[in-house]
Amino acid sequence: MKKFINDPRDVVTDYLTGLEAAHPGVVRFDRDSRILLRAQPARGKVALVAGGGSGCEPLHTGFVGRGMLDAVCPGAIFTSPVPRQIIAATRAADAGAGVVHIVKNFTGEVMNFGIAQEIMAFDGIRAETVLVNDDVTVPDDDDSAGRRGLGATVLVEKIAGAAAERGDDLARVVAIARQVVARARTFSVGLTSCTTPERGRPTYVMAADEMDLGIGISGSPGRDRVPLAPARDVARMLADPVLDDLRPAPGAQLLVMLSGLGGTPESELYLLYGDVASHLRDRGFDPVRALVGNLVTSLDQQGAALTILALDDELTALWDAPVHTQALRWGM
Amino acid sequence: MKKFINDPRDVVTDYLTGLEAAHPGVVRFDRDSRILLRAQPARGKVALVAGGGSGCEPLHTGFVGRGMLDAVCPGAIFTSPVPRQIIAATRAADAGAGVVHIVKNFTGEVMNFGIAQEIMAFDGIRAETVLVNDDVTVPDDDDSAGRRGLGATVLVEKIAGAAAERGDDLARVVAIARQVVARARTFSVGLTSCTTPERGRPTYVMAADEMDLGIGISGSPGRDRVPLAPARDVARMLADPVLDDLRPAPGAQLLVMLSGLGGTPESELYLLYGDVASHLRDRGFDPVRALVGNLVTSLDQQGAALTILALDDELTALWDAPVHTQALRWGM
Amino acid sequence: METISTADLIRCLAGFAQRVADARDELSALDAATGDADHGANLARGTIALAAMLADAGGQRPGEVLRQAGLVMVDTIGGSSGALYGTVFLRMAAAVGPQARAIAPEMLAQALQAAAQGITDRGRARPGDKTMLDAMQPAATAYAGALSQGDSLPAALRAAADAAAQGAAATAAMRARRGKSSYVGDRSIGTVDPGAASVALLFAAMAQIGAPAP
Amino acid sequence: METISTADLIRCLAGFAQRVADARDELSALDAATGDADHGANLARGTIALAAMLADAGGQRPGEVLRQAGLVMVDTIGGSSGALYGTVFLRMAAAVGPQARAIAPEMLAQALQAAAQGITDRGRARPGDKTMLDAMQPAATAYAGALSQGDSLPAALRAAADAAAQGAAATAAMRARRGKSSYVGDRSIGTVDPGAASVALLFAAMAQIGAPAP
Ligand SMILES: Nc1ncnc2c1ncn2[C@@H]1O[C@H](COP(=O)(O)OP(=O)(O)O)[C@@H](O)[C@H]1O
Ligand SMILES: Nc1ncnc2c1ncn2[C@@H]1O[C@H](COP(=O)(O)OP(=O)(O)O)[C@@H](O)[C@H]1O
Ligand SMILES: [Mg+2]
Ligand SMILES: [Mg+2]
Ligand SMILES: [Mg+2]
Ligand SMILES: [Mg+2]
Repeated sequence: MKKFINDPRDVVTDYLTGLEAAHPGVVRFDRDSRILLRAQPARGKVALVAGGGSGCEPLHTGFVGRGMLDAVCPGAIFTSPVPRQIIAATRAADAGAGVVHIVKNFTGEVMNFGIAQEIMAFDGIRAETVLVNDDVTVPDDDDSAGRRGLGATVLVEKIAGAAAERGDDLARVVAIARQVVARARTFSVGLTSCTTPERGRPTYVMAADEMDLGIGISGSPGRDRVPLAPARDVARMLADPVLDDLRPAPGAQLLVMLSGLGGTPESELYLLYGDVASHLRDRGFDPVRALVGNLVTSLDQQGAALTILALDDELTALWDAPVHTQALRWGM
Repeated sequence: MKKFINDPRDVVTDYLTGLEAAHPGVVRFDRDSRILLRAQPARGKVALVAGGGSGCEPLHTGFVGRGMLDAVCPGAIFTSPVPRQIIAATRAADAGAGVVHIVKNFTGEVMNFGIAQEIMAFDGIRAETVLVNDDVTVPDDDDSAGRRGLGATVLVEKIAGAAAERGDDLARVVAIARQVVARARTFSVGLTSCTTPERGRPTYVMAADEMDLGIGISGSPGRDRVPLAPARDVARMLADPVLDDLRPAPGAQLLVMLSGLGGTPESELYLLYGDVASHLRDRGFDPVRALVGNLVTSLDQQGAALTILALDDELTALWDAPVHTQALRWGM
Repeated sequence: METISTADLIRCLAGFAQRVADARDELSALDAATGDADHGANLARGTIALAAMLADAGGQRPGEVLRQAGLVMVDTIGGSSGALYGTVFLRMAAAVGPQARAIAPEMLAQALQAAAQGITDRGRARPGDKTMLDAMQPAATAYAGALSQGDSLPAALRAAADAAAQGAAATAAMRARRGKSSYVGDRSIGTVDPGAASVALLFAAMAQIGAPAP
Repeated sequence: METISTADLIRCLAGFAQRVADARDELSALDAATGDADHGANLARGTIALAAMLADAGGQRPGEVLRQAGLVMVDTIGGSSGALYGTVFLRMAAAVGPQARAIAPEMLAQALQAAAQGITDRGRARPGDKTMLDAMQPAATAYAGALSQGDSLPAALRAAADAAAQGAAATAAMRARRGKSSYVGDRSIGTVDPGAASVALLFAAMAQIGAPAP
């Protein structure tokens, strides 16, 4: 295993220490509670809290700051946080105007946020849950744990974050967040397995001429193993399931996020984005906003995830609103 | 080889096509000349032109835009551009206030920029050359091609770019750029070899418990192959040669750039940054600005490069000045 | 042995912790086949904390030990198994109650059934979904069945352990419908569910408390 | 054969292009040992363009063919070798001049020496620095020496080719002091310099034009 780490048990804490050291004006790391907060807590606005297994950085820790999240509770690698962290993050973020929990639809994350909310209910603290489930890999029936929350999480955090920042009330922030969920879908392809610090070797083995369709985060294998294909074909394999499920109106304006999984260089992502954008245009859509980079990752896995959001004017304006976090920054 | 590409011969063009598609408001790709320009050409300011082998993205293509570069001429993978491209980029960038060529001290880059300048001299076009040579791997004597231009290139492009943007004249922009070169040093460590699209397999083989000290860009092997070490030790191995060569004043304010080589996830870079920052503090320096991410890369290579710039007030102000490129953006 | 004392319970939980430590890599390897390769590490994080907690638990009643075990699991594991193992122990604690000085055999039958129900409540798992439940439910049922046949407590615990082991083994043939394995569809068929495997370790540790000391 | 005609030159350059195409992976593999693994790809980009250019070159004088060859190399290769091979051909073109209808043996001696000098001028390489020069200079010297001994043009070209091949082979023992290989210090010792190897191919192709057609 070739990683810049010290003790595998300390990777999350060591990462957060470095993040705070690099961006002291943006984030503060509360080591005792293992939560990450804005360096300057916001006042009087709806608070946004998220958290999930670590190893998916910059999700969520890279999105703490003005215009996005207020607090994040990162779990162990690929393991959702424990209720104690969720409670600490919620308490720290609460600025008196209500708290939104942005929860990715993974069994562990849903259950731990659920337990935390049950515990907090004793103290009269309430948080609204926005469940993100944008992965089109899984049919939306009861034969699985349900659609995973993937790339749409970033869009929810950014757009709901902008709504909260401009002063929208709790109900409105929640409604906007749910609208993003309703209008966004994701599909992913993996080229390699990731290597967790704990195990020190790839989680699974894949031949040199194979790729996995329908992976998620946390380095689980995908639903279908298929032959490796040129970028042009991968672009179609990613875009078609998303479009066919989302069914945007003809000519719809789209926000297109193409995220690497951590080990794919940005230059390859941009190359792939070019093929995605041209395929979207061929299918009659208008990709008016693009976000390309390693945004929702699985450690060092190679691969890419395509998330598409059908925009409207309000969502576009909230997307364009200023943001200042480690991983997303514009307008300030 | 697992990459998002189509034909290996088209990777550079396909990447630039995608970059333009994702950021039409920032860059324009002139396909015929294979140069990348600002979407809105600047007027009446000193123009900054750079170019080198491709495969090091976001260097330089990700740094085209307001506050940084005006034009970039990207060569084939790891191959400096040809004079024809350099000339096209120079002509396109020239806004009447003079042109600066930012040249990394690689034999090919120096020679091709040199030939381009000889040719342009016939037409009365002159460009000032700023040679970047920050790599402390190589002794600064005549027994090698001289110190390579590495991470300091980003700092030169940002800081000289800000000087040009605020209206400094050619001599002043060049002087500031040279000051950055004089005050910056880089040292790098590689964990793996990269794989070029052309060859389709790793350039060299390295054991699982080895790392390479003193690598550059373009995937050449390093100067010393040593045992893999924990991040804490790697931080020292990177920082000490840089500090010992740069010799900043005690207590000096430093800009610290920790760049991944393309295949290293950002979370590992932040972890390593934490150890670098604490070592710098232990040695009595003050890391007041940090830039962490994959900035000067070698395709999918895993590893990191540490660049340190000894700041002064003017350099800090120019660093903080607004910038809007694909890869660096703040203040706008 | 006719009831389970605090000392028995502590020995049982310590034995579970030991078994998890030994099987850690194996459990993660099972998880690697269809999930995210962390079940061993997750559970070990919990059982290491559990073992530390047990050091001070000697003076408490069994229900309190179970409650604290549940809280430790919830507080240290995270992921699905943190919530689910936490629920298992908290539900058992509730069934045993704070007052009991020892766990009677019938009380344990109720506690095990409550634990299985807890998994269903929390995770909406049904039998056959390839989860912890597929070891837990057969174990609870076998235990209750053995008791009603007049078996001794140690014999009933052995029956439970056997049923848990068989239940875990049977998950290999199942297609996952809950948890991370459910995302890979038919590719989930062929390996044992890691959570079911770890539940089998829990029942093996319980059976050990009824066995003569080695 | 007493001089080199345009047709001879075209055959020579086409032969060089063919040899580069054949050795492409080998040249890149040499570069992989100490450099960036692209010398074969770089040079092939140039010689493919060169071959295309030669198709229309039949009506030109040798100096012009060499000049165009240099421009094609400069325009298509990039990297160190683009500038250096470009310089090699442009300097030879200058030595031959635009007027000559054929290249006389002594003229070629001057052209080869000018080419070697061009490498030194552009790249500040000295003999023994493990570069193209370590094949080019021995070849130029051997060629001139053979002529002054009274050897025929074909014999002198063979001598040059042998010297280039030996010069290239000798670079294996050298420590690089120019180009990318120079960064790896002592680790550059042990493999042949890719640029020197490709120069040996150029001289092999030149020797071929003096040989009887196969
Ligand atoms: N909804 C559920 N109901 C019951 N058991 C579940 C459910 N989801 C997951 N599990 C159990 O949890 C185990 C995985 O635990 P673990 O790997 O520690 O957590 P995670 O899945 O969050 O990585 C599975 O093998 C399965 O037995
Ligand atoms: N300064 C120099 N002088 C002479 N030859 C050089 C010099 N630098 C590089 N070379 C030659 O160029 C060859 C490398 O060419 P190539 O790999 O195509 O370019 P690059 O080094 O830019 O990747 C080396 O093997 C060496 O022979
Ligand atoms: Mg997990
Ligand atoms: Mg090169
Ligand atoms: Mg798991
Ligand atoms: Mg090379």
